[in-house]
Amino acid sequence: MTTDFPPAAPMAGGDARVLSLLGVDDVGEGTCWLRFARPAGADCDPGQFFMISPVEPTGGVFLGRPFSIGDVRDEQWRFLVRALGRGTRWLRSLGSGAPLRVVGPLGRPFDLAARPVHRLVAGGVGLAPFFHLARRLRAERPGTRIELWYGERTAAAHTEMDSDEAGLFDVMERFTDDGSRGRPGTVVDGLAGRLADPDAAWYACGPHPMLRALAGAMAAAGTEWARFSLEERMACGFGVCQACVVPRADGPGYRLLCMDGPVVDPREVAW
Amino acid sequence: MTTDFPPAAPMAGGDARVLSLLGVDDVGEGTCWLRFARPAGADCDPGQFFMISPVEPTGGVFLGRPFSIGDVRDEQWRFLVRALGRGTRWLRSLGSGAPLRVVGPLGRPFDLAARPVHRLVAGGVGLAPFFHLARRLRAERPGTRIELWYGERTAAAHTEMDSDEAGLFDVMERFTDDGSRGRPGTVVDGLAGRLADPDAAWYACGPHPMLRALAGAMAAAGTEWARFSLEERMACGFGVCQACVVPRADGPGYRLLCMDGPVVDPREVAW
Amino acid sequence: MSRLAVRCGPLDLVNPVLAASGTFGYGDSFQRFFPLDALGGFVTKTLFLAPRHGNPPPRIAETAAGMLNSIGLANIGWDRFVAEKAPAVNAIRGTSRMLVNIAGNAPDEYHRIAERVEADRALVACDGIEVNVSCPNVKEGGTNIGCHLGQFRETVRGVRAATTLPVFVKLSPNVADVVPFAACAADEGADGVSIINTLYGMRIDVDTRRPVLGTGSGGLSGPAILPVGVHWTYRVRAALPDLPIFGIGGIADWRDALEYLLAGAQAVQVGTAAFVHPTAGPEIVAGLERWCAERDTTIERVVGAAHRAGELADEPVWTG
Amino acid sequence: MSRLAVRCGPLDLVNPVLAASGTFGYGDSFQRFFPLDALGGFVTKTLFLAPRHGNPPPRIAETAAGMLNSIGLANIGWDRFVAEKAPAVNAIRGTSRMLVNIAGNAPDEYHRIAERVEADRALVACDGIEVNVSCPNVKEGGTNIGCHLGQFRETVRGVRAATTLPVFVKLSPNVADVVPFAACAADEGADGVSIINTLYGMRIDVDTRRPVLGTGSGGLSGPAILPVGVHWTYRVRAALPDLPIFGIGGIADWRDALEYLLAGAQAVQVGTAAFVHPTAGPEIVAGLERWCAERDTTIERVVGAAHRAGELADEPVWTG
Ligand SMILES: Cc1cc2nc3c(=O)[nH]c(=O)nc-3n(C[C@H](O)[C@H](O)[C@H](O)COP(=O)(O)OP(=O)(O)OC[C@H]3O[C@@H](n4cnc5c(N)ncnc54)[C@H](O)[C@@H]3O)c2cc1C
Ligand SMILES: Cc1cc2nc3c(=O)[nH]c(=O)nc-3n(C[C@H](O)[C@H](O)[C@H](O)COP(=O)(O)OP(=O)(O)OC[C@H]3O[C@@H](n4cnc5c(N)ncnc54)[C@H](O)[C@@H]3O)c2cc1C
Ligand SMILES: Cc1cc2nc3c(=O)[nH]c(=O)nc-3n(C[C@H](O)[C@H](O)[C@H](O)COP(=O)(O)O)c2cc1C
Ligand SMILES: Cc1cc2nc3c(=O)[nH]c(=O)nc-3n(C[C@H](O)[C@H](O)[C@H](O)COP(=O)(O)O)c2cc1C
Ligand code: FES
Ligand code: FES
Repeated sequence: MTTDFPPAAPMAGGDARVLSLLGVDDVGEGTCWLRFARPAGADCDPGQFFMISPVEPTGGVFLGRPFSIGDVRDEQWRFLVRALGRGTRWLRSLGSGAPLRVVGPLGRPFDLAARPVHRLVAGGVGLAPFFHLARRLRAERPGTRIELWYGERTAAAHTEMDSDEAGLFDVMERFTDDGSRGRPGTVVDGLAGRLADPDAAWYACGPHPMLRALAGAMAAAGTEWARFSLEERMACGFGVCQACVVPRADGPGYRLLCMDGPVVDPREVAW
Repeated sequence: MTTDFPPAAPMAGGDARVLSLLGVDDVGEGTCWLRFARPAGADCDPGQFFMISPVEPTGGVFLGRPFSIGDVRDEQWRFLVRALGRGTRWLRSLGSGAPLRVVGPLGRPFDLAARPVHRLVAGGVGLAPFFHLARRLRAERPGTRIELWYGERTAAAHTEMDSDEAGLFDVMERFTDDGSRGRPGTVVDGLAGRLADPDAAWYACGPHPMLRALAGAMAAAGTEWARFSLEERMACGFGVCQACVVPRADGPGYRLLCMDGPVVDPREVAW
Repeated sequence: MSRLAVRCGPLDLVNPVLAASGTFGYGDSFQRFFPLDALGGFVTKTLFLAPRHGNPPPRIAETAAGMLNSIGLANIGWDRFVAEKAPAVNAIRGTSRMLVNIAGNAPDEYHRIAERVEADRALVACDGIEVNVSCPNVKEGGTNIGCHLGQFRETVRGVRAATTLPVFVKLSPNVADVVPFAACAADEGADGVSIINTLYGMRIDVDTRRPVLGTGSGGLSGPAILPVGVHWTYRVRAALPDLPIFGIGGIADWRDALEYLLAGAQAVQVGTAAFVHPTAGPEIVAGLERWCAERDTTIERVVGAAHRAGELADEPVWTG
Repeated sequence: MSRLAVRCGPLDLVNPVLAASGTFGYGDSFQRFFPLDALGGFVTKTLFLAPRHGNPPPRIAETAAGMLNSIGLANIGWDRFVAEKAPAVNAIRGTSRMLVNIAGNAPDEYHRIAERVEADRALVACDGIEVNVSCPNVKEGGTNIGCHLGQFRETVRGVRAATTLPVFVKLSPNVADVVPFAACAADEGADGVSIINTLYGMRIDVDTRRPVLGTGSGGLSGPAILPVGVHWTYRVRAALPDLPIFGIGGIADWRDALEYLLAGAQAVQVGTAAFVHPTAGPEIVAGLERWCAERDTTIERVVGAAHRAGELADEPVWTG
């Protein structure tokens, strides 16, 4: 890698862009919003994701990191990022103006159920896609009820929302494993008994163990309509590297999460 | 390389430090001053150098770059850096606050001649070490005349000096290859006829072809007292990697420029 | 862009930049980023006769300026490629050359798929075959065919016999010396070689205390390996000046590509870089065009130039 | 720091971090940065019987997260080492172990310098020998001894016969499989192996159109090669669980070191990282100490842990 500094602007590349950060806003323990100006004419749907990487390998960060579109607001693309490892810590450490490669939108978005109640179930930073999803539901499913069921390990980890964000949800149930904020226990526990509700459509995003548990509970309860946003390691995000495989429910083999997902019907996956 | 961001502060490491940039000031085509606060109690002599590198490999820049101490002023260490390749372009692109590894002072400094006239001969960014050298000469060789003979390719490349810097030199002769500023031709041409001057001590720094030509002219003229600051690729800067070799005048083999130099008597080197 | 036009053995390319196997799908995945004919050509994901599911995840790990992969040559198999991919790709590829990359579980499987490629030429408008020999020989206890000269020769010979299409053999760097493998490929009538495939590597997750990849080890690629690919390209060019070479490994910008061309490659393939930077290939083409124009030269004239001022490949390498 | 104390074959080390050969001089160069006994030990620059001037410059080139070197094993020779370096180093090394790294132009030269090391034990308080086999055999047309099993065996056998000091053999990654070389070293009575030395590599200057290094090719080191070293460390540990290993290659921080320990190395050596970050070694020691303390564990318990939950080295490697 011997590109000049500052990096040469990329040629017209469809969905491959170099964008400079507008800002990084902390909103809870290790979690922040990464904000970019929305490129003219560029759109994306709730549940789609972007690959974000340094313009050149930097401090051991080379590959893109996949992030769901978190919110589209004030003509900005916003990504809710939790700093866990090398790359996310690095992203959180950046200042406004920093150039980043932003490739996308990628993947299959949430489809919107024609049901009166939309239950958005978030574990940890799995909260990310639900702001953009809630806005879209408000616009395309007027008069329906949008509920956010949101769990974190502990109070400090809860993402703080401004009034606009909080106002997207008709109901907001917060949970913490340690009971330090909202109801004690996991979101999945909290939902026990409700999963058969014929009026409800379910949208879930969170750590794999939580989604596995929820998928099991839903199978048992016979839940009809559910969509989960899953995670797997990705090198490209657009179907060429074959990294992002999840075992398929029908027979052997895998699905490519970046193409057949990240949003899937939990019944498509062998958990 | 998987160090956390921001990088952990290094343990007490003698001359190995992580310093944050105070500022980068452009002073002519592609040339800038890199400024750092002088670490408490740290000193360095004219002609010594430092290895400056990113805290982690960044955009293809991994190894340290050697830079002479340019000036010590206002409690700052200042390095005059010309952006030529990957690393120097990267350094010039940095903003104040950027953390950098700064290892040094390293190498053998200029010794100060006991002569009435000190002629400092600079080609291009070879000008760098002469500000600190001139200050030292003023302090330790009061009453002597300090002349700067400074050549560049063209006018735009000339480093602009503030009054304090310009005031360090009793005489300043500027040259340009294309005659666009000062006298036309190279410094070495301009010095023709003067090299035998028994009152003068010579200090030279610049590109290898210039120094080779000057060494040749000095040998012919029988110049008695001269010191050159040379360049060679360096990985460590303190004598362990064996990269920085220059052929020795006495017999076969090499000298390590980072230990036996960078300041040498031109007669020590096989040109 | 005739400054960039170059012949790589029997292939004439509008420019010397191709997309590498396994990083470009089957040719129909980059439409959203640029038109196919922005590149001189592309190499398909390795195809076996039968489809392969590949290895259990995780299949990738990040490394300093590189990555590991243990995809396991997951592919849709020859028949589905012919039925589902070839028609569309034939239609959109324009001037860009398509190489079909093939492999098998043992030399005879290579021969059989090569026969199919030959037989299906009317259906798949491919310009040549690239043979991925970096595969364990399942019938021989998993010795890597690309690291074993005997099995390598047998594999190349059979492929050569099976088709009149241009055949390029993609060499593994996981050997003591790549040159004998290149020489063997040439002996067996290959039209050229591709240098290099991935290096063996492993990362370990210090939290789980297990290898990151589901299979333990994988293949190292990306900028980290560029000097290894340039080294072997230079050595093979020095030993076999007339053997066409695709230079591969760590190419991320036009300067990287130029290093391979100067070392003796007629053209290059870009792989990993396109994951993080999908338009890397076309940007390299633009950079080479600019560089050639500024110097009023052509790629043809630049190929192998690093050898001209005196050969440095005859000497043993003293490092340390 | 007894959490960090570890045995590497016959050597007991106060901590598992050593300085690698060629990156630490003769032991007297890092005083300005930290006291010698901050490290578990160090390995000297490779010593030949007679001094060597080394290769013409340029001797280094930068690569992505790494570097190339073609130093050419420049060294002061055994006699000057004994006379000028050993006395000072004996005095300052404290608890840190000193390994003398040796080489020659052919197997018999290795044997002769090993005899000298044995004979001069009273003058040089070294704790063992590391044999750098990655050298061209000048008497055999420059074949690299470390890449040729026959010459490798001859070299190790003679060194083993010449001394009762602990003998570690430093293996080259420029082979199809490192394991047979490790097994050969063990057969011949070596006390352990060091994995890995540098990979072959080249950079070309696109402006001069020539290789950057004066000799053309050199050895690749630094973070770029870490996964290669971890892979071979893991493979050798799996095949030869009782053979002590120094893990080397690309280690820049404590996590990198831990990967090698988990893969099966009893201790690690830090090289290139110390050029840009002279205190890397002591910082790694501090990081490992912290990590062990937080988990109330010891290095001894961590070594090889990546193998425990099931061996992943029996399978052939499917990349791509
Ligand atoms: C479709 C999708 C959408 C996502 N949306 C968000 C989001 O909106 N906000 C958010 O904070 N996180 C999101 N994630 C998870 C996020 O990608 C990981 O947390 C991130 O990649 C971790 O990188 P790291 O450098 O911190 O960890 P490291 O361990 O340093 O990463 C090493 C490698 O592993 C990969 N990796 C590690 N953990 C994960 C993971 N959980 N999923 C995928 N790859 C991983 C990295 O991408 C990188 O390639 C999403 C993941 C996917 C697949
Ligand atoms: C003792 C010493 C003092 C120096 N003082 C100054 C100074 O005060 N101001 C200044 O602008 N420059 C100075 N230089 C030159 C400066 O080190 C190089 O310009 C710089 O290393 C080039 O790095 P790059 O990334 O721009 O070039 P690249 O070509 O990207 O560098 C690639 C590698 O080659 C090395 N390299 C390239 N050119 C040189 C060179 N001329 N000398 C040594 N190594 C080189 C780099 O350090 C790096 O390791 C000095 C050099 C030495 C040896
Ligand atoms: C400049 C340089 C000189 C080296 N000299 C030697 C040497 O003399 N003997 C040796 O066995 N290894 C030598 N090595 C190899 C290192 O000891 C080490 O095996 C290799 O660099 C990989 O480790 P690293 O990535 O931490 O540097 C040298 C490496 C470098 C970079
Ligand atoms: C994820 C991935 C998948 C690959 N799949 C294949 C493959 O199917 N067949 C093949 O011959 N090479 C395959 N390769 C190797 C590349 O074609 C290329 O030789 C190698 O990655 C070095 O080039 P690079 O550094 O530009 O990626 C793959 C590489 C990667 C990273
Ligand atoms: S991430 Fe590359 S195929 Fe899905
Ligand atoms: S720069 Fe390493 S020895 Fe001089």
